[in-house]
Amino acid sequence: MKKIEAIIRPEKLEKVKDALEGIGYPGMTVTDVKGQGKQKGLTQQWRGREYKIDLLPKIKVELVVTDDDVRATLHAIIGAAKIGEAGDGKIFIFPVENAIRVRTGDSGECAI
Amino acid sequence: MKKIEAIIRPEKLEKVKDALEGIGYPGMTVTDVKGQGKQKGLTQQWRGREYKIDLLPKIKVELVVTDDDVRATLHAIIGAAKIGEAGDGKIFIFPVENAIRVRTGDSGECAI
Amino acid sequence: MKKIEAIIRPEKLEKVKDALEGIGYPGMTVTDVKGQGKQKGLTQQWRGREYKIDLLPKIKVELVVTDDDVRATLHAIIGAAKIGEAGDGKIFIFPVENAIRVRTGDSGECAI
Amino acid sequence: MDAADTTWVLISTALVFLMLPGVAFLEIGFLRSKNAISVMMQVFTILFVTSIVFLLVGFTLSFGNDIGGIIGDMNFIGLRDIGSQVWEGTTIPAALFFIFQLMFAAVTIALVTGSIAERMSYKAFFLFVIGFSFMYAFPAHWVWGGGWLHDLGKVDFAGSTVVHVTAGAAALAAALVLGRRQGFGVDALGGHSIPFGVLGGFLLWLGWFGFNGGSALAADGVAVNAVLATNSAAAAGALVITLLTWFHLGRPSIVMAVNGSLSGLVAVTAGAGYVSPIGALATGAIAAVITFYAIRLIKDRFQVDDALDVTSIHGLPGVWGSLAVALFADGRVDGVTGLLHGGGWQQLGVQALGVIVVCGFIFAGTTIMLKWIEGVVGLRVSPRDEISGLDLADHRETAYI
Amino acid sequence: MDAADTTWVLISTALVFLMLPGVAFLEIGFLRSKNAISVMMQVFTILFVTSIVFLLVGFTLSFGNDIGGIIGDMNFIGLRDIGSQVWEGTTIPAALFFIFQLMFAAVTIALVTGSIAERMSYKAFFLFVIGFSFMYAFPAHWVWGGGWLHDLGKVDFAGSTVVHVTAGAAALAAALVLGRRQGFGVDALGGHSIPFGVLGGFLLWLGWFGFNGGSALAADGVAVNAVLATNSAAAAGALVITLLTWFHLGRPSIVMAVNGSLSGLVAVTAGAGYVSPIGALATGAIAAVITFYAIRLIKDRFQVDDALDVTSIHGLPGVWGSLAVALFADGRVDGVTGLLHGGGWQQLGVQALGVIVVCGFIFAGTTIMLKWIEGVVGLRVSPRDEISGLDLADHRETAYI
Amino acid sequence: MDAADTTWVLISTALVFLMLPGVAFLEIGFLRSKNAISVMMQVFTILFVTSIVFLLVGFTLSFGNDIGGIIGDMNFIGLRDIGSQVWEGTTIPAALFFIFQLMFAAVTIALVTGSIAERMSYKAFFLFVIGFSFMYAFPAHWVWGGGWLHDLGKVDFAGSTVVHVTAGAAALAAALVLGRRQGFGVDALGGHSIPFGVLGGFLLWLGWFGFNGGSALAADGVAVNAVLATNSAAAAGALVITLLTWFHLGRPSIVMAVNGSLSGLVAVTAGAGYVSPIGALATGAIAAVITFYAIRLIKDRFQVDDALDVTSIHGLPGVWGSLAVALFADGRVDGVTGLLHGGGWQQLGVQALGVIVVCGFIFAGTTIMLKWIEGVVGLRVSPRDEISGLDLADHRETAYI
Ligand SMILES: Nc1ncnc2c1ncn2[C@@H]1O[C@H](COP(=O)(O)OP(=O)(O)O)[C@@H](O)[C@H]1O
Ligand SMILES: Nc1ncnc2c1ncn2[C@@H]1O[C@H](COP(=O)(O)OP(=O)(O)O)[C@@H](O)[C@H]1O
Ligand SMILES: Nc1ncnc2c1ncn2[C@@H]1O[C@H](COP(=O)(O)OP(=O)(O)O)[C@@H](O)[C@H]1O
Repeated sequence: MKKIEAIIRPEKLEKVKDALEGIGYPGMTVTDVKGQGKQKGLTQQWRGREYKIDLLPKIKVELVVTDDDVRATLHAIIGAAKIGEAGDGKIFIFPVENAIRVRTGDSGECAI
Repeated sequence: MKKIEAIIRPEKLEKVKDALEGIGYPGMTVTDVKGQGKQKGLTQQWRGREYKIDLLPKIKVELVVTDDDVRATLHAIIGAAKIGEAGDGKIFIFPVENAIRVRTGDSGECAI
Repeated sequence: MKKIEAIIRPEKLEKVKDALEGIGYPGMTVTDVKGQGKQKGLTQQWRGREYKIDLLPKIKVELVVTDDDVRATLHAIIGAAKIGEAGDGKIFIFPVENAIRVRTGDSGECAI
Repeated sequence: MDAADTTWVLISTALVFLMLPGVAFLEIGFLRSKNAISVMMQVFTILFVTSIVFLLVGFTLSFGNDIGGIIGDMNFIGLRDIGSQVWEGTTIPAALFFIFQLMFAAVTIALVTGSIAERMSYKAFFLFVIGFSFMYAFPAHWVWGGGWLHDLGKVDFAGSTVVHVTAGAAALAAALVLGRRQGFGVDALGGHSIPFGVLGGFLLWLGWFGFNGGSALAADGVAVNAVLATNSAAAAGALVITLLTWFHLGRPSIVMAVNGSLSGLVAVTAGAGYVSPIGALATGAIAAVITFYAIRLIKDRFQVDDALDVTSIHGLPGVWGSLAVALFADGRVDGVTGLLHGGGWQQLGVQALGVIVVCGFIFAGTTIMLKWIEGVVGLRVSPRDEISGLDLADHRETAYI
Repeated sequence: MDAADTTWVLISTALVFLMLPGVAFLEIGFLRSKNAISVMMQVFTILFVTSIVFLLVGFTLSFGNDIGGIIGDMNFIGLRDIGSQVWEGTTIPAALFFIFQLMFAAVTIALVTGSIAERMSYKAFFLFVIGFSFMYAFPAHWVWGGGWLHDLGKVDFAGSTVVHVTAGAAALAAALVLGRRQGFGVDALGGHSIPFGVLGGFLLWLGWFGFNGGSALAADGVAVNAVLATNSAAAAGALVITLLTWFHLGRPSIVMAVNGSLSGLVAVTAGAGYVSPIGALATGAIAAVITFYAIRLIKDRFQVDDALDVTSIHGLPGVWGSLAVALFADGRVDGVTGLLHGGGWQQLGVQALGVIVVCGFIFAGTTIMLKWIEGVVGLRVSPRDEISGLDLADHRETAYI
Repeated sequence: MDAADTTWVLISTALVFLMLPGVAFLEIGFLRSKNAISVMMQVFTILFVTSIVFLLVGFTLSFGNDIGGIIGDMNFIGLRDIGSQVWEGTTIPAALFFIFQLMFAAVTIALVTGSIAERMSYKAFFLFVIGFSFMYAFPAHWVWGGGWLHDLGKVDFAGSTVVHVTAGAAALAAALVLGRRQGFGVDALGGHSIPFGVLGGFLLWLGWFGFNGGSALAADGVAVNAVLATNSAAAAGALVITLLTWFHLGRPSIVMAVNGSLSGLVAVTAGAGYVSPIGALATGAIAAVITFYAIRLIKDRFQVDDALDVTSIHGLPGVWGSLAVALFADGRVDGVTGLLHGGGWQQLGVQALGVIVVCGFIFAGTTIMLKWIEGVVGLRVSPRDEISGLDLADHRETAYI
């Protein structure tokens, strides 16, 4: 099992969700985060002066999938989240040692 | 060391926290997240029409424990978080390479 | 590649961010979290009675770096986040299997 | 008809109207976000249901021709023939007297929502509002509509008894019948937006200028005296409770300061037109002491889950205020003179009698009504719905995204 | 000059002023947080631009000496010579009549923002406000300034036609010219803070007491009648839409309850001074039915993205109210008598004519003006800016941190 | 006693009261959430402390019999004997004059909180409020209570000098004595809820109708003129600062628009009753220019941490407004005639003298008082507490959950 952690643009969440559901992975956990990187920050104003915001709103989508499903998942996410400009986001893949479904106590791949 | 990441129902946080403290693991980090999976979404209304909410409020509890403590921790969380219906949540276990306590610079198991 | 996950005091975010940018790691993802541990909780009042808050506001900074960069990163974070009292926070290091840049589809170290 | 008096009562009506959002925001701010829609909908429902019920029958029950000292007749049903008359004993149109009184009825019921919040189903609540609109007509008639308490000489300038003892007694009865919220006594069940609560507090203080000042039904010295007394008592209540909180809990609290101001406002309501500013300060100060300790007693000792302490903030200060007028009135209006200014014990007795009877009547009436509603549609949402919040369960809406 | 009447209209002005934050908070609450600054800035801009434009020329266009029934002359340009006069036909200073009317102009434009929200650029909006300040002078003059509709006998107590049909027609035209927001019909595009929306709703209901009550321009029985009718219609609207929502969607909704109250308020505006409380209840109840189904029709069937349903909540109830006065007026004021009280069809015809002409004029005028603005500075922000929100794009500010 | 005048001043009092939540919400919205409780508690404390202190001694110091042009005597201590009298030179009850003036005292102190926010301990603040209640009596007496400035012929319709120069001078002194907040000049230290700030802005604009309009102390043409001038100056201020912001920063800003409206309101306060609408527009427009550049000068150049720019928004426009009345007054009231309407330089001299003396007195008095408080209980919370926020440190409450 792997955990796929995708940092995406907030406005792309709906599309990413649809893409993942489309290929049969409805299970996911979503977090509001802020991020910075290559994308340049925002200029804002406050009481007559300008200042810079580096950390921009992003959304983190986490889903745990079997090893076999990693490819398809990545494909779906990239397809839905990309607009081709700095700030599109990253996907990280982590090893998972085990998963447990609280309701049943099942563990391993059948828990996800 | 392992990281235990539990996605639970928001209303169970208090009980899970108590259970973990009860067995001696007060250290944890908690995040407000939203999740979807087997649990069916909510119907809401807006200006006279219905629409569906898939992503439901959940809470993510993260704690890093030694390998030996994993079992006890899982047990405590499951015991406190389960009501036996879809949406009870998942627990994921990840490998941790190292942990460092910022205050002291200690690393390894003594840092957690 | 490793993921560095640092739980820090909210008021230290600016300094940590500056320290990381200073050594050339502008890419990071930041989440508002709550945490408990050795630091003792807060006493608050509500309608004439006192009660305790265990979970304190913290900030989680996540960044994925190459194996070679781990040391420098840790050093920078600890330097910026430490005040020497309980509650300074933890840093956890996790293995990363892969990273992908959504914009380009690049994967591996060149994606971060 | 006097145009200036009419203007003053019109604007007082608007100020009392402001007490409804005042109550709504005080409550949602000091309750959990998952029930914010529910509470706002309760207050809004009170506004629109009472506006209709009081128009159709409530007003005539309260202020129609007296039937045996108990209730009014159907003389003004649907405000029939009220159109262009001047209301007897005043210089304002009867229709204006109606709107002003309507706002009092609405505020009274709205206060009760602070006790029943976060667990009563909307269906049950809807029936409760209709029923309570009728029940309110009794104390209103007894004291203000020419009923038996009025005949005995009971004074209640703007309703420490009619409004606040009524609300407090109903709140206590409802808290007992409904039972405690899940988590009561364990979690703080604290508010989610103190600024909204404080906004409500400011609106209530402001609205009370119309509540008490407008009760003079004329733009005269009595109205001015009432506004001055109102402000003074609120200030004294807030100051005293702030000091008590500072002393007992180590830090002054905005939530308690707002509660203290409300306590002072409630208490001075009976005597606003009759007392000096100094009398008002004393009334408010003592009210705050009562409120501070009553909250602890009722919630901690008696374990009654009166969510926003309506009994302690409205009921008991209402009782105190109803008696206080018989101490501090200095004879400036209608010859009402309190003990401290040479008046007799007689007035105090009548005031006490009024409080006891209204209290008992409302407590019993509310209990019976709620038991009946429980039988018909149930009172509480399911425990699961209580956990996810009444907003989702009863309205399928969420307060914030 | 009468001091009491002056006081009443002064305070009515203050109440109508409250409708501006009312609109602002209703809207930001019921829209997405990323456009909250934008909407507040739109309403605030209306306040400060209209205050100046109406002072300089808008007022004299509306209320200057009549030119051919169409528009006023430049008699009062910059409020020249208006200083110490009493306004003709009233007992209040001309300067006060001006401020009161200014607030009406501002509210009318503010209502339109509910339709165009979340996509129009501030630059375009700024031009639109100036243009609309002029356009508003036409219906205002025709009905209230001694123009041709007034001469035909059209009645419109406080502006179901002049304010709400105008706002509704402009809202519809603007929604059509601007086009739909991204996500329309797919996402809910729901509000981010229902409490702010409800706060706005309470302020609007309250402000309407001044809007309708103050339109009597005197503190008399007509003013009182108007306030009573206003409250009754609002209550009926809220009740009826609550029941409809409960029936059709399974749960009562605070958002719809607020919309229903607004619908009732809009409809009773034409007849507030002329109808009995019972007539007001009927007016409000029917308005709410219209609003409930109109929202579905316009958004679902016609796919018009009138963001906050200004057409359904102001426009159509405004039409209904303009006609309803010709049904329910009972002759209590100025001899205006509706069909149900023995009046003739004549009045209904005049009312309908007024509605049709105002509707057509404003719809066409708004369309042309927006097309012109589109040519000059463009109308909408870029699609990317629409996604990140107008607050960032047009103001470089964010509503919350 | 005149009932209409009484009604108008009563309602003006209510409107001025609204300025307190106005200040509170303006401030919490434009400051950080961790200090929201603290700021609300400061404003609420001002309300309840001033209500008592001004009643007991502040009023008689301000308006008691003049002692040497400097201060009032103890004639009205505790409002003794004020009960049923009409206030001399007016047609309203003395008790009403008291409440109205009380609100002015409270607002003046409340304005200062914008400067000292986010660092002063509640203990120190509490002492400061009591002290300042006394200090305020001096300028109030000099200008309005028959003191030496009044005798010199200084005019200040509703307090550009007495209220706003006082508040501004105190704000500057306090900012200097307290020192800067941590992060000043580095972080934006921006607001956390612009909607709350804008709500405050609307309430202040509205409240100012009572502030200036009520200062006529009668429901007459002067009151109407004052309301009209108030609205016009606010609009001009908002428009001008919006254009300046647009020009200098590339985008118009709601925060600055609100600040601009306040600047205009402050400036027109001295002349509201004396100037034409056009004079008011000019007064407001120039005030906004002053405010825009003063904010930059004081914060960026002088590095003074006047958190919400009280010096730039109240102090300097207060100075300008106090002088502007000597330019724009057109003789419509009391023969006050400005330079542009043929008046002499004499008036301008007196106005300037008043500003300078009040400024100096308050600046010195505030500095000394704060130094003394620093010695007794300390002024600032600890640096750690400042970081975690005053809400937790001083009140053990949090604004939101
Ligand atoms: N090294 C990193 N570690 C963790 N998160 C990162 C890292 N680099 C970028 N991110 C996250 O990905 C988001 C997008 O990255 P950015 O570099 O701006 O764009 P792109 O990936 O298109 O080049 C950032 O806002 C941040 O949340
Ligand atoms: N594959 C997954 N990856 C990550 N999180 C998941 C996954 N599946 C479920 N979750 C999280 O667990 C929560 C509960 O899952 P759900 O399937 O609804 O119930 P249950 O685990 O009881 O069958 C979800 O809301 C989501 O936050
Ligand atoms: N075992 C753990 N697993 C995950 N997070 C932890 C753990 N222990 C502590 N934390 C996080 O680190 C924060 C600081 O830890 P704490 O023990 O209070 O201070 P310190 O690390 O200085 O001893 C906590 O608030 C929590 O968010």
